[in-house]
Amino acid sequence: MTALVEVNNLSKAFGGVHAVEDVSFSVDAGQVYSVIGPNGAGKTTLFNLITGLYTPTSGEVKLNGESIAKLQPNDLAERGMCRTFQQMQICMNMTAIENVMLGRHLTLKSNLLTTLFRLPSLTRGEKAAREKAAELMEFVGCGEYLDTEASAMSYGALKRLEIARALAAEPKVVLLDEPAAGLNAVETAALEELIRKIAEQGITVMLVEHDMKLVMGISDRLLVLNYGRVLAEGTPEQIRANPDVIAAYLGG
Amino acid sequence: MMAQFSRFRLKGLVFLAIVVFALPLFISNPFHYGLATQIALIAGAVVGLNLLVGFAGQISLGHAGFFGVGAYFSAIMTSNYGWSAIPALVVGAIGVAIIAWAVGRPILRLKGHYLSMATLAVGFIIAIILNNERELTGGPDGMPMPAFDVFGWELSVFGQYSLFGMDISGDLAWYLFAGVILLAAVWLAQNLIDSPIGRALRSVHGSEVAASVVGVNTAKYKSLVFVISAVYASVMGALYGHFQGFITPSIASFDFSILLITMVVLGGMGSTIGVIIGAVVLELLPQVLADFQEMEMMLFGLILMLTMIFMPKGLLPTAANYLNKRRSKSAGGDA
Amino acid sequence: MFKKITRRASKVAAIAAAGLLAMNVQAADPIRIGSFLSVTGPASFLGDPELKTLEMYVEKINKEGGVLGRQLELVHYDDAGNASKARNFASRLIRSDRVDIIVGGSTTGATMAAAPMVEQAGIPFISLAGAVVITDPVKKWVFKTPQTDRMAAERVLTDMKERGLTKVGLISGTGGFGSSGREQTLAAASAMGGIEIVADETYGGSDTDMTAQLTNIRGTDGVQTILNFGFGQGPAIVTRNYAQLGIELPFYQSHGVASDGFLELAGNSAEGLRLPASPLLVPESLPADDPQKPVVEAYKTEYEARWNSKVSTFGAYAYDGLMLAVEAIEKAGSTDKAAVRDALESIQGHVGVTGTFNMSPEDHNGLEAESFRILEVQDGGWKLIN
Amino acid sequence: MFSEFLQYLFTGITIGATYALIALGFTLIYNASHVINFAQGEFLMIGGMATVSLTAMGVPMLLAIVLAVVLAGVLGIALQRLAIAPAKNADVVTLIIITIGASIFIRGLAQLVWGKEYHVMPNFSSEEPIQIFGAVLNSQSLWVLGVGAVLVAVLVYFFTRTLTGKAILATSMNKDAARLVGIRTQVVLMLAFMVSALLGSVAGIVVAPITFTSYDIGIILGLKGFVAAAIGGLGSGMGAVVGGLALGVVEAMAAGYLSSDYKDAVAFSMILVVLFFMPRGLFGAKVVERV
Repeated sequence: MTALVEVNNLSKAFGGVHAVEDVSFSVDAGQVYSVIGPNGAGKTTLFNLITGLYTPTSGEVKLNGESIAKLQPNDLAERGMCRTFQQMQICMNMTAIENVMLGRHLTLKSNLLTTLFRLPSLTRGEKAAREKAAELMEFVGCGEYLDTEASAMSYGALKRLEIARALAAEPKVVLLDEPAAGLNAVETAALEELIRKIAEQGITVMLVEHDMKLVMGISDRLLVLNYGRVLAEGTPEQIRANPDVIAAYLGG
Repeated sequence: MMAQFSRFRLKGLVFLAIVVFALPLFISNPFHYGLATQIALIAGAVVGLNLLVGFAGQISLGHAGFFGVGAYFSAIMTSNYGWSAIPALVVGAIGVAIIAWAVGRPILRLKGHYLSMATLAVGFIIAIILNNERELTGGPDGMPMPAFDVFGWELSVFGQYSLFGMDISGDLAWYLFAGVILLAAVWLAQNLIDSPIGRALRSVHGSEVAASVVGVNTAKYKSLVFVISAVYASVMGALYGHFQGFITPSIASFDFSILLITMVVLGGMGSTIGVIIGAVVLELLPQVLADFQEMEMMLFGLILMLTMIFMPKGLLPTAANYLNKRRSKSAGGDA
Repeated sequence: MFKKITRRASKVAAIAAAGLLAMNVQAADPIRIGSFLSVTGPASFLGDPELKTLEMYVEKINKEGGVLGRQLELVHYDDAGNASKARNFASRLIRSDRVDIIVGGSTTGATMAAAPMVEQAGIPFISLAGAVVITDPVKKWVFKTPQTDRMAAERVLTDMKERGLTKVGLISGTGGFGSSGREQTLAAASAMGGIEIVADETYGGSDTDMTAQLTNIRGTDGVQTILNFGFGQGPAIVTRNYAQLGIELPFYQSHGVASDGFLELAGNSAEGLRLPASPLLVPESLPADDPQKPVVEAYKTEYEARWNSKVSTFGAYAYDGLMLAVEAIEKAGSTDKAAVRDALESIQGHVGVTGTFNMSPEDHNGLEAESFRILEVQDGGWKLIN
Repeated sequence: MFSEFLQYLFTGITIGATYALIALGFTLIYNASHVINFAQGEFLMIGGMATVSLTAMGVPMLLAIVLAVVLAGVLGIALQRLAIAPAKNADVVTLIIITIGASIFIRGLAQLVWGKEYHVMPNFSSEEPIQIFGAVLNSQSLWVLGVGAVLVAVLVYFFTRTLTGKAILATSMNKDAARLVGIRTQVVLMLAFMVSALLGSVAGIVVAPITFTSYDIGIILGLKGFVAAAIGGLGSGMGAVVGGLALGVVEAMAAGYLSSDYKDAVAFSMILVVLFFMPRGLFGAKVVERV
């Protein structure tokens, strides 16, 4: 089985500072793969590199064997990669369901003429998209908010909404950047359940997360970053037993 | 029933249609028809600009340039080359679309105020050309423009027409025509907003990053909406010219560009009916302030400034917000 | 001050309330004179003295018993130099205010934008703008008081020829006045023959330096004299740059700067330049038997006493416009629009500040190029040359 | 030939220096608040008009200049406190419209108070122009250039050597971070508006003897200043200076060598050319997005 996501010798420098340096790993399809590490370890930068928001200084990222390091985020979405953000990126000028329907963008073929005159093909597509979006909102657990303005929703609900939007694009791999940040214990438990359900559908999940209990519970493999470099890689058991990791977390 | 209507997608359009067609019951003065016609046509351009500013969050400081090109192209082709009004209007709009695309495409890849700078420059260059090409445009003194014609039938403010057996004056006929054009402009804009393309546009404003990670090619949508809004301006400009019967480069001026975007912001960015209210207010205000003579400019500036400070979201959204709050308060009281 | 504002505000509120309702105020008593002028904006130096003149003479005429025993009422709007606004206000004057005659239109653009409306409504309209296109070809209802820019160009070129200057460097503003003047100068030169425009430069209305254009003209082969056609502060800057560059050629300006304000701006640099102008600037140099002398002197004294500011040629256009309107109404014996128009068209020998008007069906301006006097700036003041 | 070139160059540099000062004002406010302050030109007008009217009232020239600059500074602070600060949560476009409203208001007020006439201000020193290789240079041009250079030097010192200057810089880079380290960002914003008003008014005063001054002179000069800032890369001080000078020189050269009809069009085309080839202007910084 080939790796779905493959990262080879990836580096990124801002000015003279190396945020990510010589990082390599690979993620197999269907895995839950987590990236952990202390604050400033370069986790979010790594995600930004993988999803095309940053251009790497050197190294490459492959998705399904194809090099994607130079592609724009929207090109990656077309290839089946989608993500959420540590600082949520919700369109506050839209309703909740519209945000999720935005995720259906690639599956909705529309041209200007059908749009301007609102021809039947468009309304059909819209109806289907709305149903799918509602279904996904139910799935992530914010089904009661359908036509609520995004700006009127709670933090926790918005976090779920963002996941629903990412799923709406029908990705092969979804990258979640600190999904549990700011959630309470009950919400975190629900999130763990949700991530499991996503993985069960065969979607590969990559995770940046601080909540160790959550990460250790659901991850198939983990990558530990420290100062932009790989400190360790392996299964939760291997990581737990790794002396470098213990030193970094406890002594560092 | 009421609740159903308030959720209806095109409630704004219905409301607008009622206003447009009821207005003749209250006015009979041809001057007021003239004013209303003018407002309707400018409002049409503003509805188009709102797609760019209100929904996609991009600022154009040169939209009057497109309005001017539309008007002048139609004027030149109809009066100097004997074209009919509709082909002139269509070809003009295509020309404007090409200009907008050529300017917008490279610029819209960037973020921030770059589009506003580029549009400012384009607007000025257009105004300078209109001003200098005396042979074609009559220069700063302007040029006359023939009545609007469709297959040999002419629509002139000075004419007399009969509609469904009723005799109507040219002023009223033009008003009704402009009203229908505005309704069409609003309908098309609403359809655009309420679609995958519209969501993509709004997401560019809401969160460009979010838009791109779900696959929206933001640059493409930004150029698309820029072109559409420019075409709106061009078409409305051509009609405005036909209505006025005489145009000068002031319709392509920076001042007018500023006025257009002010209408959008004052009325309420992102609210189609709101920006029309913005157009109505800013066109009527000078008529009201005209009596203040020397103080007109100062008062206009003051009113504009205060409105924007105290209602930063614009007139309509602020009013709607206020009403909603009151409604929910009274609802809360009931419960 | 504050009281005035509240009073005005309540007035406006009342107007706004009446707003969209038909305002069929039938003016039984006063004769309503409508006007739209560029009182603010780039052409305010035209509209401002024009409005002041209209206001003070309407007042004066009313004090003296009015016209046909009726009082005059001035209905005025400021078009700020914007043609679209001018058209709107013309429409408002005709259809809403129902004025009897319009005296106004500071700029050619404003006048031309209003003209179709005026023609259609059939209301006498006396424009205060300069371009020849306003009355050539003749429009039934449109008249004008200033000499045409064509006449100014001819007058200047004739004076040049008399001085043996035949190679002219032209510089003009890109505004309506300058660009129409430029066109008329080129046309006049080719029509007159024996005089040649060898350089042709322009500047924008709000440019702050014209050295580059003047340097170009100076560098043109054989150029013998320079003419600047423009108005506003631009010509004053041209004049100063001219002096700074030390250009020695005889220098001409157009009637667009015929005001004392220009001399203040241009200062010493204006010394020796010539321009065509109304005798208003030099009333005392007019010979005693000149029929214009008493009219010019009276207007100048009255205006300067009332407004405490220097009189300008442009205000005089409004004076002539108003007086022509009054004469026509008196001649017609009523405010019947067609009768007033006919009377206006038949006015002969009306001595105004700008010149003596002889209207006819072929000539809705009624002035000769000779009504322009050539003035020269000497010792910081205007001097009548001929 | 050479003297002509030199003449165009002198003309261009003089007016370009004025553009540069206005552009610096735009840059300062843009950096501190991301607002394009369309009232920038009015500071320039206030400087010139207040000086003229104060001298006409018999105030000595030097005192009149100081008072005019102070007046502009107060106006700058008032603009920030009364118009920008209360609308702090508004969209950037809304803030821009507020500055447009403010500029119309200030202009209308100036027209009421000072009238609509153009006014002359005498040269600071000799009225005699200076001859250099057959080209002439207005002595006032030297004042414009000299004062411009001094102001730029003072600004550089202010931003690199003083605590207040560094605070403004820090705020412009990251408002939240600045607040965390104890910078009072509202005060900093106020300062930015004040300094930019001072710059504008000084530019208006030194250039008035060349251009005359009137209540509406700020419109076009303000706009040209914005164009200069855009060419230089909005937000870059260096860019503002270079953009201003480049714009002035290109205008003069275009009027001299190409077509005086289209010299402004050439100037505006510069924006397009620069944006096409150098997307962030000549000196604009690359912005790293934070997500």
